[in-house]
Amino acid sequence: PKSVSGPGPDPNCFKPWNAQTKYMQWDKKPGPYRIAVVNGFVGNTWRIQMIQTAKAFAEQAGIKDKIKELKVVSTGTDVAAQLGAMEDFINQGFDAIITIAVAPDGFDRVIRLADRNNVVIVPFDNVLDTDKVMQVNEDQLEIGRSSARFLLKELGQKRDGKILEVRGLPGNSVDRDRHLGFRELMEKEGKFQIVEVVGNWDDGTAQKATADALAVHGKFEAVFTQGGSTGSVRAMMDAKHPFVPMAGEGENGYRKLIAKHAGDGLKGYSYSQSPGLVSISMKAAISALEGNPMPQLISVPIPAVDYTTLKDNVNFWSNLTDNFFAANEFPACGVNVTAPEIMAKDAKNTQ
Amino acid sequence: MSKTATIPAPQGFRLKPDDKPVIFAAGFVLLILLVGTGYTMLTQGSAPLLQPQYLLQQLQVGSFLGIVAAGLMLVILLGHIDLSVPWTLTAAAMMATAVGGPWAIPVGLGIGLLVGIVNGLGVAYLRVPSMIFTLGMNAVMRGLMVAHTGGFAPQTAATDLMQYLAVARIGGVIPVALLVWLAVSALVVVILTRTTLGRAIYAIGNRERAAYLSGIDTNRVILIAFALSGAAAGLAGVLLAGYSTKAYQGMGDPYLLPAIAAVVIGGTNILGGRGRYLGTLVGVILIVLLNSVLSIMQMPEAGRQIIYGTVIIAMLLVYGRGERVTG
Amino acid sequence: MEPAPFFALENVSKRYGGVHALRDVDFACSRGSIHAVLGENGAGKSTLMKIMAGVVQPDEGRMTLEGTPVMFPGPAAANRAGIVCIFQELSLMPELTVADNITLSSPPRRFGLIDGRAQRRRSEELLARVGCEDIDPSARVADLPLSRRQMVEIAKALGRNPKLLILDEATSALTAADVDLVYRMLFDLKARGLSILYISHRMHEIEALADRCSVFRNGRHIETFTKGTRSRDEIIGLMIGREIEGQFPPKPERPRPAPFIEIRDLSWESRLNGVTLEAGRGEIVGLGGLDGQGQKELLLALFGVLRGVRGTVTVEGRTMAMSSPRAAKSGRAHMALVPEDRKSEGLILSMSIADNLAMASLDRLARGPFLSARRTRAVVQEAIEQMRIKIGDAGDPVATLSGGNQQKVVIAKWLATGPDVILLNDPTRGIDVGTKQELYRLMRELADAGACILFYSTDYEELIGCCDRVCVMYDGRIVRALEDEAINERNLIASALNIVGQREPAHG
Amino acid sequence: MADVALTSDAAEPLEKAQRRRWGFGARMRQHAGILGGLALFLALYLFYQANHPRGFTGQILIQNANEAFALALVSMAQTVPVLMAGLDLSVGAVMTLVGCIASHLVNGSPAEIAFGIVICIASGAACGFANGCVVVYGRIQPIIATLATSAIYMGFALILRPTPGGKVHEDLSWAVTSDVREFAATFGLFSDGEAVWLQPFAWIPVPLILLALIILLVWVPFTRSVTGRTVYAIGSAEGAAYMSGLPINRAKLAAFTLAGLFAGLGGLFLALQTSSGNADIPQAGAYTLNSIAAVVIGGTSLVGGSGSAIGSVIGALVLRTISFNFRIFDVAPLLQPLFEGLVLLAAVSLGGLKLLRLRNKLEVFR
Ligand SMILES: Nc1ncnc2c1ncn2[C@@H]1O[C@H](COP(=O)(O)OP(=O)(O)OP(=O)(O)O)[C@@H](O)[C@H]1O
Ligand SMILES: Nc1ncnc2c1ncn2[C@@H]1O[C@H](COP(=O)(O)OP(=O)(O)OP(=O)(O)O)[C@@H](O)[C@H]1O
Ligand SMILES: [Mg+2]
Ligand SMILES: [Mg+2]
Repeated sequence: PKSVSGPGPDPNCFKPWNAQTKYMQWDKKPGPYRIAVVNGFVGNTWRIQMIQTAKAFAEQAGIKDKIKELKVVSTGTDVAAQLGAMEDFINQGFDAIITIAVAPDGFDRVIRLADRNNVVIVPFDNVLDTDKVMQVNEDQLEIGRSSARFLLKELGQKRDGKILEVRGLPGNSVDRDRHLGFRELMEKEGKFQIVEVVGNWDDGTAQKATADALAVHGKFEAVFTQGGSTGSVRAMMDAKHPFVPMAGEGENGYRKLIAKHAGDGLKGYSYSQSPGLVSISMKAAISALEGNPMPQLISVPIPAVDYTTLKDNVNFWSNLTDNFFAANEFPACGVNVTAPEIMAKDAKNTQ
Repeated sequence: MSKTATIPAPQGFRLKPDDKPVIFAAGFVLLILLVGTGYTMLTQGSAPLLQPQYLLQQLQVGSFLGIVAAGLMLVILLGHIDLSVPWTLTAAAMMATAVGGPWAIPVGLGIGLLVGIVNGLGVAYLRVPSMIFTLGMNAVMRGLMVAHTGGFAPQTAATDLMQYLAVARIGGVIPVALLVWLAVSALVVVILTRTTLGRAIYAIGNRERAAYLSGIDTNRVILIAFALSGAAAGLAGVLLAGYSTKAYQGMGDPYLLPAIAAVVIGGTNILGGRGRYLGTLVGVILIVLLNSVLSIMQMPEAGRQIIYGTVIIAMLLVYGRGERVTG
Repeated sequence: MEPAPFFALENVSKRYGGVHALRDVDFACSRGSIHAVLGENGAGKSTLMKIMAGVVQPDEGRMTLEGTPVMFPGPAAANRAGIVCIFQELSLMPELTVADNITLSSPPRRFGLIDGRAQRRRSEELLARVGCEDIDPSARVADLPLSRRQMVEIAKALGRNPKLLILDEATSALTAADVDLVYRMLFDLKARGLSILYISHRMHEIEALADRCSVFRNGRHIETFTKGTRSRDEIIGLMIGREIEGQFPPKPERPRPAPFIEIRDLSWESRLNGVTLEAGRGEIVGLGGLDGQGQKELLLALFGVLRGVRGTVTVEGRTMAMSSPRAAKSGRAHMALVPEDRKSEGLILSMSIADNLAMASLDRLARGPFLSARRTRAVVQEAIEQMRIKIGDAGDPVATLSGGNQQKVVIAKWLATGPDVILLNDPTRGIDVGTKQELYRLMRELADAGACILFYSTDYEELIGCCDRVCVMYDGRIVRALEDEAINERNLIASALNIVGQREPAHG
Repeated sequence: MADVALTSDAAEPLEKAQRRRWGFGARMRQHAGILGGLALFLALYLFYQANHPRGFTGQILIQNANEAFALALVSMAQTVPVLMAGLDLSVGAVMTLVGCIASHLVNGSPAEIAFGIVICIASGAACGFANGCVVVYGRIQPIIATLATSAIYMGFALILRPTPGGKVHEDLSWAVTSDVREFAATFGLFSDGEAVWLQPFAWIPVPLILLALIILLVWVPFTRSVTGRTVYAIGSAEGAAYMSGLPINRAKLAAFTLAGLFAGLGGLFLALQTSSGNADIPQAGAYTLNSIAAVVIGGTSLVGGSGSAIGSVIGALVLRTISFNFRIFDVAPLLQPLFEGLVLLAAVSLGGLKLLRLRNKLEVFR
């Protein structure tokens, strides 16, 4: 791709990360296109929802006729396998490859090959430490900051006491960025004692970790749980810990709990790293293949709600299961597959 | 438990060698508590770790691991291993919640039992190394659950009974989960020390060929042991779902290695034939407390890993050493 | 007359925990002679050998090799000094090929790497030296019968061109024919000035081979004498410290009983080719012949261990399925099998004596799924008394018993099941005279009590001594059945080699 | 006189017995495992190639070789302890640790790179040696000892790479993950790989050549050495091996060290391939478990004594090829894990078929 200057099409969907973000342009290709989604780890709800979304979005009117073939594979947590799969799809002559990188580095070779064959690679969610490809993500630092901002607001004048931070998967860049963003504000704003435990973005682990922290530290003024937020709340309820302001992920279960207990003090904030990102990535890929100049780093608006803005059957579903991620659609991008549409399907239309 | 002639003593000593693991592990548990307390003393100036509610809470959380380990021990005593625990547990939990209602728990246990039986068939009758067959089963169960969630959007809310078993406390003090764990433990102890099945398990673990020629139906014994292990994993899954009020993908992943470690630290020979349940019990408590204290001390992942490894090696150096080969 | 000692031990002692394996032993052996070491099970023979071979280190005492003091930290050191031991528990690697085993410790090499062809050549010539050209060097040892393995073991030992060769019951499973090969090899080695130590519980072997004999009794060196200066009974007296009268119990004079178990042309793979034989209650039927002629397979087939067995077995006229040991044990012909290798098949060495004794009768000792501690204790007590097993505590690992007593445990565990048909696979291997005599007596008692015994042995003396009938097997079939007077050494060997009867087996 | 008759006749029927057993068929049976694995691999792989739009071309070969290399080496590593009837659960961790080291050291001037590579290989071997020491001197069961050490190695890896990253020399990275021509071109060897004599081999992927070299220069000599032979002997009967005066401890240490070395080489390649290091615990675990599967599919017996690292390489290739096929055929994405599991289960269960041939049930127990 050649480096060009913006602006690109549809700026409120393909929003450049910041002013410095440069633009890339690929040679125009005639559609319809063959697109591959190379997923890494499968076997948690988020990934499953993501895969379902990808397939649903490919069927959506206005997209359907632009996609000749959509292939989705999951390579497991093995970078070699993921690289192999991507290279394979390049060799098979696919036009675009959407991927959640198993690791933020090591794709140089694949990127070289992709450029040679004029294939568009779009990493999202777990993005790469490179500016050689077009990437799609939410601003993880900002997620951390916004959580901090919310908690500070809810804490009113209070600027001391203990804060519980339940972190995600150790060593993962998303975990790192959210943490840094959060600390940046909290440490600037007040002299809190921030207690840090590891929750692996997993309900059970988060629940245990929270329980331990509560057992030892007794009382917290506020809680920030990167993922597995439902677990953290459960732990507080089990320990009869009073409800306190809390920031967390977008699991439906968490939002249900907020809606239920906001009155009792669970003043909750719920951002969402949405599985719907895959749709935007696909859309961006198509747009790039159509020869439009695209921002190298596309910043997707963070779909966040708090206890004041929660609405049943709109941004959470009290009658559906806890596990899926409530924010799935991005109207600004014409991505209209809602979570229930995805997660309340039955067998036949998943094939 | 006391008169366990089944547990061989290399050099004519009697109960001593198999008491050692229990004693040392118990000692180490105290050490962990002291270290943890030292830390809290320095940081908060209080000693919450020594208070009953903390310990009871740990036992409650530990009971899930404990139940898994109890089942796994039966298999390890045979000289086999069950790597399918993680997704057996998950599958049991997910199917239980998917069915819901009064059938939730029976279905959960049933799934565990079923997977266990398949494992048993593969290991005993096809003679595929358990290491591998259960690994494959684990992959299959994961595949099934992925397809299940993706395909059927199953209900994932735990029933009230499941939640009661996992989190309720009798008189607000004794966790029900702990009682379930104790019940399972009692069962395993009886099986190992008082039944022909137990005797056969030890025999097979020591020398299957001789057991077979003594007219023991070794295949059947292996099948039963794996079935029990599966059922235990299933029960743990049901409880765990109750604990976090829902079943979800991958909930079983954090249970395999700790369970193996607990069994081995408890003095059970990984090659089978030797080991007593009390050791496993203490081993579980050790692992659970170690985890909790490390998490409380906000130990970074790297440190955790290194400490785990070192603890296992240290414990085994104290009492887990094999005989020197001399013919 | 007395040749100068080659290897000498002076007041050597060895204790295992409480047990005095050896007490203050002086022992010497000299070049160009075959020196027999005799003694009961647990007398200390193997320990002595293990010390000489560097496997165990003595607690006290000195060893001198050709006058210079030596001490061996391990077997490797002893080997380097030219001392090679064939251990009672064979030291072969079952998964490796014969060639690999024979040249294991010092294989022929080219450019530092093992030279497969040379290795094969070397093993072939070594096998030839022990007269076993028939063994394919590239066969896996696991696939050879025990007797062949012992020959391989001997070839392996020769391969290290020893100055002192120790055979610790190395011939316990060999048949007359193989033993004869070994004899000639040993005489040949003696002629070349080697010093040879020979341990065996078989008197006639000692008499045929030894120049000098040393007798051990519970850890002490009792006496050393030149062969021929002591009668057999004197020697046995020295060994077990008491006189034993007539080794074999008298055979009853009675008409042949009605058949209890009838075997009709039993065939399996190519190892059993239509075995037909019947035995009645109260009979001891011997299975003779060279080792590896299908005797073991016959016993295993009856016990339900083999798949795809053709032919019928009827018990009291009812056909019985040979599906599994469990079935054989609990079926109408309550069968019991005392297997070939007590250490890997008969016992669970690391479990307690009590557990081993109860092992075969678990379901009879159980109420529902639960074991009755009381019944178990009773059965164990009875077994120990009936067999006169010498033990400290029934809770000790059975590994702490000497082989003789271990063998008694194996038999006792089966007697506890009250069997009607008892299959014995070479039960006296490596058992001392005293114990053997007890076993013979026991067998006869069981027979008289109505059991029906099939008794395979590689030692024709005992076939002659205690069998009512002997069926000699050759190439998977019974070529000759010998009765009372006809049971003698000549007939046994002749029919074993199938010299009489059809020369060539019918099938290809 | 009678003796003569006796011996000659004694030998006769036995000879027949031997012949019956030790024909060509028996030799084949000794290698049945590895042959089965090979057949399975060829079937799966040819199927994949035949159905690939660019089947049987250099790129596909390179891409597959790159993908398989690390797993192949880790599987070779796993083989050595397995031959001794022990498992090494730390191979994945050692691979990861060495990868992280490489991501720090394998960069800069040729000298620095060479130094870095040496350090990587050395530290892989050192990890293996440490395992060996715990097993030999600590007398702890290999499977548990390595379960523990793997945690420790992962800890070190996390210290070296708290978050993924690092850099390795780009040209080197490109060269070892391409074919011979590219390799030569990158380093300006053999007139940039255009030398006539080179053309016949120009298409061969570098990883395959490296693999072949490792097998020929390390594995084959090892099996033909006394130490290597001792490793087999230990797996077959440890006590007997000791009685035969074999150097047990030395062999065990050597075996684990060799395992560490192979795993380290795998890690080094992974670092080159991804030009970074990543202390990824799940990935390490996945490699370890896959290596065990590969060893078994490759026909090595988990009870020790028989098998070969070459078989394990084939086993690794089988595992990889299974997932290759998902890229060709339209399998519902959410059913892929299920199929993968089923195929794996089927592949390892193939061994169970030999039971049907088994005539003596006792042969089951060994
Ligand atoms: N490894 C050991 N541990 C404990 N005691 C032992 C050990 N080896 C030998 N002993 C003791 O030493 C005594 C002598 O054993 P040894 O093997 O020398 O007997 P033996 O003469 O070889 O008997 P056999 O005729 O059965 O071979 C045994 O009775 C036993 O009590
Ligand atoms: N672990 C042990 N503890 C105590 N004693 C032992 C042990 N292992 C062996 N022994 C003793 O060593 C002696 C020899 O043991 P071994 O197993 O060699 O018997 P054996 O020589 O096979 O008997 P036989 O010669 O009759 O076959 C036995 O008398 C036994 O008491
Ligand atoms: Mg002996
Ligand atoms: Mg002995």
